Amino acid sequence: MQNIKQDAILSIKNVSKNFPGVKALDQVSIEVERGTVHGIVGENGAGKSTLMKILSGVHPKDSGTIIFDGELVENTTPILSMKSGLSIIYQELNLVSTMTVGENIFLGRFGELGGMQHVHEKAKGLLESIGSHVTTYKLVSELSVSEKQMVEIAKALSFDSKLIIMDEPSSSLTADEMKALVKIIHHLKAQGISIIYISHKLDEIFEFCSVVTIMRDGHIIDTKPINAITRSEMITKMVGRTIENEYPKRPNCVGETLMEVQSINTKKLHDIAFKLHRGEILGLVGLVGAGRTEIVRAIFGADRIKGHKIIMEGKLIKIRKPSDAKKAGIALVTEDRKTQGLVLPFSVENNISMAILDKISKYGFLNKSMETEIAERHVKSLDIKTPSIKTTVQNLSGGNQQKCILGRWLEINPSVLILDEPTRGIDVGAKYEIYLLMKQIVENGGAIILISSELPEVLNMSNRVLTVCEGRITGEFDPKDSTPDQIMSKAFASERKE
Amino acid sequence: MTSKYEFKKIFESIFKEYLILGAIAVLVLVTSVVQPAFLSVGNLSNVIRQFGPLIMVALGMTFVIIGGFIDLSVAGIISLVAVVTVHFIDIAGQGPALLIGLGIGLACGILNSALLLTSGALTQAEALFITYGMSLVYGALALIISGGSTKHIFWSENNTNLFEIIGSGSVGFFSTSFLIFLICLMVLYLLQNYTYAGRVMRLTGGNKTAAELCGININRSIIFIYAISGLMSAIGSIVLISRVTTASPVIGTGYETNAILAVVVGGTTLSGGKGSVMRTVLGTMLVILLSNCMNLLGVSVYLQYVLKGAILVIAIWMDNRKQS
Amino acid sequence: TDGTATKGNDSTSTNGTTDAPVKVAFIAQNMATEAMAFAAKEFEKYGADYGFEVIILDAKGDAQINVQAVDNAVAQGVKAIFVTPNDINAIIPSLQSAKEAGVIVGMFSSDLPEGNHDARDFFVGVNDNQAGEAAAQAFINHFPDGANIVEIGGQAGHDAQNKRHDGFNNKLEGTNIKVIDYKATQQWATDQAMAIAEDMITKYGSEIDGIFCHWDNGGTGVIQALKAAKMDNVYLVAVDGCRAGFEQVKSGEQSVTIMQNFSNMTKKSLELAKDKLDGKEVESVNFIPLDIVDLDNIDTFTAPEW
Amino acid sequence: MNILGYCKKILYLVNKQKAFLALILMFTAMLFFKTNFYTPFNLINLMKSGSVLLILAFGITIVLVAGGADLSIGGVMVVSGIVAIKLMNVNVPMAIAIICALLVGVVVGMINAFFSVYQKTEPFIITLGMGMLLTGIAQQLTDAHPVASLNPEFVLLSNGKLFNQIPNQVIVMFGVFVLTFFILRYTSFGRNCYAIGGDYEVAKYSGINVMRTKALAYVYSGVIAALGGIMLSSMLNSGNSTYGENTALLVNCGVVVGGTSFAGGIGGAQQSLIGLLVFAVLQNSMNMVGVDSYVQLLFQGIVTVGIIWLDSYGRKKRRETV
Ligand SMILES: Nc1ncnc2c1ncn2[C@@H]1O[C@H](COP(=O)(O)OP(=O)(O)OP(=O)(O)O)[C@@H](O)[C@H]1O
Ligand SMILES: Nc1ncnc2c1ncn2[C@@H]1O[C@H](COP(=O)(O)OP(=O)(O)OP(=O)(O)O)[C@@H](O)[C@H]1O
Ligand SMILES: [Mg+2]
Ligand SMILES: [Mg+2]
Repeated sequence: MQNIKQDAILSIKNVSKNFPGVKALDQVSIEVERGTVHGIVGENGAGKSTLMKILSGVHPKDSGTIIFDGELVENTTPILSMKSGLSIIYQELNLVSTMTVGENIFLGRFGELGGMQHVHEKAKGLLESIGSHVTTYKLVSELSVSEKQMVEIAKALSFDSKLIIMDEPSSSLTADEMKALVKIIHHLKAQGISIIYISHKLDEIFEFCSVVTIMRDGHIIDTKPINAITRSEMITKMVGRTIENEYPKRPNCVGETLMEVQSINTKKLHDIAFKLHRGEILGLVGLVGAGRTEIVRAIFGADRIKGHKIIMEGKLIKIRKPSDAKKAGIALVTEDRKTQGLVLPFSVENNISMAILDKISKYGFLNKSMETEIAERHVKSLDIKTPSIKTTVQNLSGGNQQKCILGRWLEINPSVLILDEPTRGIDVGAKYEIYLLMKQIVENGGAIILISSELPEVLNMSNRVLTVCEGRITGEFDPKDSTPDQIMSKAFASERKE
Repeated sequence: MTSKYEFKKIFESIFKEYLILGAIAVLVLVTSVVQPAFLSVGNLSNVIRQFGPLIMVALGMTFVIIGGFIDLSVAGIISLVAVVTVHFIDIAGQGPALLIGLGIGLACGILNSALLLTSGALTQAEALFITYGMSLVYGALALIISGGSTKHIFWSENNTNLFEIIGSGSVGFFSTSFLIFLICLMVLYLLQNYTYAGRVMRLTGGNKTAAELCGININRSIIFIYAISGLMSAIGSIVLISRVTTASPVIGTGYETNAILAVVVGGTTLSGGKGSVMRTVLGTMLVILLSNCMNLLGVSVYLQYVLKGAILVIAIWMDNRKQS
Repeated sequence: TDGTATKGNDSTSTNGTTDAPVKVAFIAQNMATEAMAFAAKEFEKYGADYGFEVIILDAKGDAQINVQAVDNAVAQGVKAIFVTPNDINAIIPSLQSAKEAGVIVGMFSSDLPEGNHDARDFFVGVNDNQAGEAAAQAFINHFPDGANIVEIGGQAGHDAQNKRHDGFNNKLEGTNIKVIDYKATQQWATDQAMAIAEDMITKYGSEIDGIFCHWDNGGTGVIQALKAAKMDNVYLVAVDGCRAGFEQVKSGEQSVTIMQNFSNMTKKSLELAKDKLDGKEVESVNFIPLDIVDLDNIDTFTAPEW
Repeated sequence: MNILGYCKKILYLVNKQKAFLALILMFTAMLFFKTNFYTPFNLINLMKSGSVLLILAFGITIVLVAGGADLSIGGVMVVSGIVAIKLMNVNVPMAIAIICALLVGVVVGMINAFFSVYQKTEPFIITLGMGMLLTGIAQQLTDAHPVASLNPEFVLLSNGKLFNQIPNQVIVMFGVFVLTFFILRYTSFGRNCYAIGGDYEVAKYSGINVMRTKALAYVYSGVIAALGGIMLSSMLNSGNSTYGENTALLVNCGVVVGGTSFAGGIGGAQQSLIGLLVFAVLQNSMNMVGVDSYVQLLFQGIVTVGIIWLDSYGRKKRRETV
């Protein structure tokens, strides 16, 4: 334990972090050497961002020690960590959209600079040093995503950082911008600044990281010098887990075509077309931002789009708004429970009955006993753990909240159930119950579209998998005959053919 | 043993939920000790009559606030309805005049919602200022129609006994205005808790996005919300002019703030989705009782303002603390 | 622009030979009150008789806008302004500058405080103090053996309300008429007057011999409260003499209304302004007598139009 | 090309600034009426008549930018004016009386901040209650009678004229405008307010002391409202509880019409200036043209609704194109 390497800028030891229902980090230890670019890879939800947020002081850690630049870090805050020389470019952009570029770079530090004039001058210098020519007086809300990204990088540089964490900085950069970023990274490295680089684009990892750490499910799987690992090894380590009893036996009852989707085209999506069969679970795999959510929102009529076709049981149907989809027997469980699914101040009962209000009302009056009956039935059959159906849904755990939403949609007897990240933030037990439920639905003749960032989940549950990359469907797999590596290589953005 | 424990728990939860009941109890207790006349039948029926106009407006406002919006135009609607109703007694007779008044209230409410929907102004702040502007418009119309002068109901050549019945008549033990209140409360309670429309209005304030993704028509709900507010303001206005037998073009002044306060003090939160008409009844009761009791206790009218402000601030603050 | 009156009207000639009517302004303290709306109408009606074109400006019940209205009238190049102040102190500085600009300033209905009379040329109106006193006198006359009176005020802080209150109470001082309670309303709102009356009836019951309500339309509410309590022996006095008060007296529901004659006030104001324009000296203080109207003498008065 | 660019930019700004457009329209319309609108005397009056409300507006602009709301300003204005006059009338020197009156604003600002910032109570409703309470205090202090100042110098504070032309209160108003403009634009406190109103969480993570900054905004609004009250009482030479009745909503409405967002993060002193000027010019010009006072009220309502409607509609369109 004594032999902390003198040249380690950051050493993380046995750090753990629990979120309600999720063990996001479990005894994680990493050492980052001075002046290196340290890559971290791992599936969605592996815990990469969480670890970085603990380093920067956004989240407190539950246990473990962190030593940064030779000093023990306790009770840090974002600003303290930045001032101590550790800055971070968050995965979700961390800018005030109503303010200018220059101000965002020096947010909270105007006083130290002596006047707004200096703010813009310095900001301009910083941006130019990374090859960006954004006017510093422009509002952030007027920037493109990649321009915003550059602003974030400039912001990190504006501190005299010894270590810069980049959490998926390249996910939205153009090729030119990416080149500039690579240059910057080399430049920083030359100055002795260390970098933690998180990315799903494995090419980048190989291009300029000297060490790579692979994470999965809150654990560190391995840390290796980059020249000691191959690409396929890396993917295997990222996704390859063999867990027997986490999933029920895959249902096998695929029948004739139930729904056909043709030519969905939006700014983000290109020529999306696929078929869904009766009794089938269709998995959509892709990276964050690949466009999976947009596809299902388009099908469900949640976003207004034109020119697409949806054919249900051979009949062309028009879906302009969610109620049309509901009528056609399509249900959507959204990815963001809190903002798009639940009505937090409502009771469990009222949340469950939301989609069938019109069915349980007669002459405008709600049949409350029927509502209660339905709610109780779902609470029982889905085993929702709640003191009573009158309890405010806010007070339930994530898994039980999710089950309420599932119950809501099961009640309309959907022929197509779309599940967008149905198990996000849910513990293993509850997950299993949800899987059983899915099985039951398809066995009863329904069909499911499953979006999940957990590859094993998709692989174990689906009868067929489509990979989505940058708004296009890039591949179709039978999960029984394909390896995770094959599938992921179609999902990774850097693998696209021009 | 358990029943005792449960009783305590129920009591606690009621008290926590309805902190305001405690405030009302204290107020009633103190006043009736100092001034026994407070508990006289005469005074209680006075309180009920005074309650009349404000409660109507506040009940309507409850729907608006639960729906996640706010309505400052009620003051203007009350004045406009008052003026128009009295104006039409001579022209069309009392029954039609009354219906015209109610229709105007409804129309004003629908116009408000149309402005919000067409401009996509679906935040509370936008609603605040649009309805404020509309309040000026309705108030101005009231002044223009009346020429600025107050008109008394009994100046009319037509029969006005309908208004006399509403204002000062009674059915059995209850005054007519109390019966109107009971009917409105019952209808609105049913509407809020037992109908599709009521649930959807609540959903509008609870989570618009989620409701829309469940295939619910939010726009229709918003129209409905403001229509109720407009209609209830009109009913309040008619109860008010019947009570005082005169319609001044500025008769609605101050009703918007008092109604909002009554709703919020009752425990319906401005963030939407939560609350009930029953709470508003309690909130209005507190607001009305506060001035009744202070008048009886001989508190000077200036100090009344101070105390009223202080009690409201504290009530809202306590409610806020309880929730967080 | 036509180049007239960059600073008041001193640049224009006042020879009065032109046929165009002379522009004057009536500044109402609040056009949303019937008294002011009526007064404004009277000004418009009689203005032409004196060769004036009267523009009406509304202070909307706000002392600040009242001042702005004075400035605005001066900017419009009027020859004379008739002002009803929301706040008699507040209006003084603006009137001074109006006078400096050569505009004739007439106070209407309320006068400036003592010592500031040089900020205006003349005052026409009833004395609200006197209105209060007259109301007190009515009680003194009616109750030689003393009585308990409840006073219900107008808008707290309003000038007329304050003066009526002060005049009433000063006059009663030392008499056997006792004011047992006093409450002012927050606006001149009938329902507020009614609620106060109801509460007072609860509190004092039959102890109440008389009620002084500061305005007739408030009195309407008091009458409703009395009716509901079946108290028909209460002596109700109110101020204004508007149509409501007049008819309430006629029907016996109200005992006395203290009548302000706005038509006469208007005509007098216009007349004084004309005299002043013609260079004549005018009387500084012109009270239009208040009429105490009760059932006995009501037939001697013409019914008011407002 | 360059000129075209400038034209485009101006058009863009005008389109974004509906209130400015309204202002321009009104000024243009007044060219077609034969009135004394365009006389220096009237234009100075125009500024003078709007100045107290403008002063208050600049105060709340900072609160709104920081994502708060302050409806207590009417009450503060009234109480501070009364306090100043009452103190002077018991022979307290004017300077000290004024400082005490300003302290009223500080105290109210701190109370508002306590409730709405530290206790996270809905600012809209809590400051509304505070405003009511303050009106009561004003009545209590004065027995609901106007109090006139006995100190002859006090009147000059507002009514004295620079170069015998421009009333002091207009100068004070411009002073507060410049101060607020400067604070919001060039100080870290001001920029932090924008950050907090724009995104509370991001501001917090950037190390801004969000609570203290927001609290300070409330105090600023309180002090400026108190200053407005002093200028008003000096202008009117009198303090009275009735002065502040509709002030709070009127000023907030003007500020919002000017383009400062009630949701925070957007706006500024210059916008508030325009927003309140819309109403001042509207009233002045309608008086000049001789519009009936009830119809004036109607127009005021229509203009308010119109501008806010257009703004919201513009935002909706922008949302839909994204
Ligand atoms: N604030 C939070 N509250 C609850 N759970 C959280 C929170 N933040 C993250 N999690 C959960 O912690 C786990 C790790 O998430 P994290 O964001 O660290 O993953 P990641 O490796 O960064 O994934 P990605 O590649 O998608 O960015 C996930 O299961 C996530 O749902
Ligand atoms: N919360 C958000 N805020 C801003 N942009 C977002 C957000 N969520 C998604 N996006 C953007 O929208 C686009 C499409 O994302 P979408 O959610 O459809 O992808 P997805 O494949 O479903 O990803 P996920 O794994 O997150 O569900 C992406 O460019 C993404 O950056
Ligand atoms: Mg992440
Ligand atoms: Mg998604």
